[in-house]
Amino acid sequence: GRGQEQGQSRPSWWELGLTEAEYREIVEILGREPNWTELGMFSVMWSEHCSYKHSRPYLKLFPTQGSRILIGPGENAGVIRLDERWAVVMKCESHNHPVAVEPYQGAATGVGGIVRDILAMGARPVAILDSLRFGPPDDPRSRFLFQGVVSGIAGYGNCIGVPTVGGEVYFDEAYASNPLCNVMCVGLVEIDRIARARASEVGSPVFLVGASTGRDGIHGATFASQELGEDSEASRPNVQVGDPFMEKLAIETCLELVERGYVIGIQDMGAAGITSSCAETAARAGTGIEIDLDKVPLRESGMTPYEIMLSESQERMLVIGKSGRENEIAEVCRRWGIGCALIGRVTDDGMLTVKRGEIIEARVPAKALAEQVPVVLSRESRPSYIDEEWSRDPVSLLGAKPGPSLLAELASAGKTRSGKARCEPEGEPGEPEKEPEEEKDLPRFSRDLLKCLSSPTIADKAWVYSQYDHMVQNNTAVLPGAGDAAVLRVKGTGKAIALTMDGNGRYAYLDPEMGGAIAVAEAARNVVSTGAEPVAITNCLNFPNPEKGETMWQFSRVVRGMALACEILGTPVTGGNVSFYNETLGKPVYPTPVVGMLGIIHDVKQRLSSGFVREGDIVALIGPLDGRGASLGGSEYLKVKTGLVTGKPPQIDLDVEKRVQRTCLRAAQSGLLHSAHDCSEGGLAVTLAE
Amino acid sequence: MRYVATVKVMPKKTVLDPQGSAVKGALLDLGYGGVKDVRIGKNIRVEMEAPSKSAARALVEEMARKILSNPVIEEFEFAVIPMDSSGEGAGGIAP
Amino acid sequence: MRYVATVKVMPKKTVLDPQGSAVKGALLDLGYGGVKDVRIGKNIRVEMEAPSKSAARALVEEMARKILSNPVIEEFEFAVIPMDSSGEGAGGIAP
Amino acid sequence: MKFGIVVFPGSNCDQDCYYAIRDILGCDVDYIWHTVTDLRGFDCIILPGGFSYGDYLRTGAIARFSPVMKAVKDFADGGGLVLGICNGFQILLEAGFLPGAMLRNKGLRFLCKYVHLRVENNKNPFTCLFEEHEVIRMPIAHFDGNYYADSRTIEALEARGGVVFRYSDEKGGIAPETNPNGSVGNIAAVINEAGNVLGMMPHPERCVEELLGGEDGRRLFESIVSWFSGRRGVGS
Repeated sequence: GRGQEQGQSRPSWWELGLTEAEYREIVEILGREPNWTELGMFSVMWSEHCSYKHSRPYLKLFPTQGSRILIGPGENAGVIRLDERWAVVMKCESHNHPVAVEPYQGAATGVGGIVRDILAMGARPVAILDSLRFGPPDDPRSRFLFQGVVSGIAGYGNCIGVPTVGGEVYFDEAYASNPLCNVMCVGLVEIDRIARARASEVGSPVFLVGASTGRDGIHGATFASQELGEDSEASRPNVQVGDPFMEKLAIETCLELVERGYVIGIQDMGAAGITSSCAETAARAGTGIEIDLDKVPLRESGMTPYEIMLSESQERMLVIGKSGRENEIAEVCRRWGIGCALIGRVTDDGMLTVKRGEIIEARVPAKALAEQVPVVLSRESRPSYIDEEWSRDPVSLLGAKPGPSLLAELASAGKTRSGKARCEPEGEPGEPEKEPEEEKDLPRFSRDLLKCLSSPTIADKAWVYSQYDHMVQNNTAVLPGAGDAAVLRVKGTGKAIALTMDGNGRYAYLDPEMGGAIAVAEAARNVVSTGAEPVAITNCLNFPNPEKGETMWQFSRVVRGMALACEILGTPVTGGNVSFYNETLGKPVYPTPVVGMLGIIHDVKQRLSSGFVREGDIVALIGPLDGRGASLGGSEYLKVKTGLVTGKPPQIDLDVEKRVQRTCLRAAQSGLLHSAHDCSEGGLAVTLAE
Repeated sequence: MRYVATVKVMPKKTVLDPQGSAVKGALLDLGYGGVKDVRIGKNIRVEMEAPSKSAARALVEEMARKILSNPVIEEFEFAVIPMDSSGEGAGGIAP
Repeated sequence: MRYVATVKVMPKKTVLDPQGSAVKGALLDLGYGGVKDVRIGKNIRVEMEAPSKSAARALVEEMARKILSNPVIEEFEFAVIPMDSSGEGAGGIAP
Repeated sequence: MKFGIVVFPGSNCDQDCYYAIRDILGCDVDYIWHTVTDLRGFDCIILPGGFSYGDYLRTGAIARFSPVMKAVKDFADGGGLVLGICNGFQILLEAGFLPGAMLRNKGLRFLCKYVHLRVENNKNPFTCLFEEHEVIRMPIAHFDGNYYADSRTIEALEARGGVVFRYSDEKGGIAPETNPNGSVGNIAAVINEAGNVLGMMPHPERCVEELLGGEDGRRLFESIVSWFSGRRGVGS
């Protein structure tokens, strides 16, 4: 380890990102000083990334109960009942920091990690969605990150045969030096086959299944818990490289092990690798685990216990097998050609004991590592920018008094040109984005509409999703681009599930509580627009440095807004992820809540897409038409026209929102609708044009 | 003057090379028991005009660092030789 | 004896090389006007045990012909050198 | 009639083919693990799409050496029907069942979308229920679908009617704009001289139900069944 050998000037715990108070807590738990390996294990398990020590008190606000909720937050993924036989498993994860360093591998390993969380519940992964945020595409660095992330998700997702069916891409200067890459995975499992990540039976064999262990991503967890500084390039831990082929073998192997009933529990080796998987499975069951590092297959020579316990090598699963089934487990792994090593046993002493042969390298209470991080009581301070932004009036900034002429023009705009500008980074073989000559003489608002339609955030995303295999597994009933949410039929049930990922950093920046509520409402509107009933959400909360009062002020209000919307719209939270420290050189991203929502369509034949189907059909707009709470604050239109993100965002009335969604859902379920499309960025004009 | 540069881009030793290990497995399965390690990278042949060999070397180094390799996970080495009239260039396979 | 083989697999001259032309375009866009042609292939480093250098060469040739290259669209050349005790092998970047 | 679907490590569309044949067509079908060497009892072998061995080195470069491929060679030489879809087609090319090779798509990006295909040859077991020059719709999903062979091989292939599908527009027009990946002559599917081994890049198993966007793929599997029952009836 580093601290011990060099005569460190700073105390070892500081170097590993722990505070003095946390170090004293560790000494108290152990009744002695921790050795270097033990300290490393605590530093990773008590990092913000793994322990949620800043966000944990706030996340209690989320509603997590519901008639369909089989498993809520706390396990590897949430589980929601579809019908009497099948359940849907879902979760989302953020991989923002790795993507900023190496976009392709950062995104690819993000997909690999979230897929293994679904696998850990015994479910077959059936869909991937991604929510991406970059700086404007005309900035070369942002374009490099954008192309790298999309090809990384495609390269990994396509290879493992899980369709990438939906998501969103946003462009804003706020994300230029801090891209966001949130990935969601959804799986299906028969209810009686659900696996739990618990080391529940003492004496059970503990296997490491999958790739061998190297020095990849050591301190990946703590790296994610630190602000990216000037020298983030130099302080880069070994970048993690994904092996989708190994992941595919891991998927088929684990599903067969569950199918054959050889397994008590499975856990992905995500952040903090062996340490987190052993500690969490033991802590959940109140048992202990003893492992022998000599049994861990290593890819590099001379690795220290510290490095083996903290390695974040990809495509590895911890499998708690049934006693007596050791040979069968090894045989299944051999047939699929994947590594399988018996590294230890479940014990009843509640301790995570790490040995090398007979030498004890570390001995730490599992619950202390997994659950007893001292929670941080954050201070909150209201940012000064709020009042400044709210004082500005977007309409006057736009210098235009909307009147009848506006509505007339907007209505006619739909006929002049569909504005199929493509969201393609320059240098791609697509049309150049110049404003054609004949647009000069168009009426003003028509020109504005065309500007909105060609803004990268709104423009057609075929360039992105045509790189994803979104059809494999033969379930995709509404293809990307055709509906407001992806719709997958569930074979043998006559039902379908609707999936979406939605977030809006600008609203959450300008009014955190309203932004949080709108993120949930927006996702629910997209789900309802496909004829599905919203049932549950998972989420990624992307925020700047939690040690700053403004961040936690924003965080507490976003969570409160989301919790209220989940309550009213009946979509409980089944788990998710918090990513802090999204801030480079002091420049923070917008507080960005991203909501992944599941909806259920009881009869797949009633699914809706978003395009007009037949001439002569009636076009209706449902919702509050009296303009109450409406505002152009933080709108894409305002940004496209003035480059500003300011003003008080629209104030949502959740009860009205619920009635609007119920109306649309009932109309769809009674076969009155051919299609439905939600008004979002660019408002009614863009919605009609699309 | 016309030059031929050969840039060899390989994955860094500390970084996992999934492709290399898959090919190693295949070679072992095919009976080549002696194979101990396989690593796969790119071999890039660049034909270019440059005022001098040193100018060509400087340009190739810059291209390799900026575009042809990803310094985060790859390392490179290169050679530059003048291209004789027949268009032949050692180092690169028949042009 | 331990040997290090470096197998260079390049697309045949007559075959379109989509990657090569794309990289050429990118280099020109970035101002490297002197670039005339770019071709991209694989650089495969194989570490192997073999009784002799000639035995190693024969094995590498067979591997290259049978699996490491596709004769329809690719051609290859290779070099084999003994791996000295330090594990260093010329031709491959630091092992 | 019995179908066999070969499963290589890394195959993804094996389950989709199984579903299309058993659940939609109602035919007898079984998986074949890539180490199996006895194909007795099967009438049509399918090499499915996916990323066998992660597509490392070259697509299909490692899978072609799986033990099952020797058995597939003998099966094909004996007149058995072999259908290679996407990665399966790439494996057939690497193994020399069919002429040519696949290069990376001209746009250097993975492509997943529906395309139009024109039926160039309907005198074989795989397309006998299609009309000559009929235009159909099927999805593609690949990174290396840019078919290549030297001009001599292409001339021979075209002369013997070895091209079964070409990428076209909805009216059957063949032009560079209707070619998604740059393959020579817009070629999307190729059959061997004996007419019993077909390699195709589009995925018929992904369009066997209107629910998923199209049914033209179903007719390809139905062609195989009808050809097989016709042949057995005639005893040829």
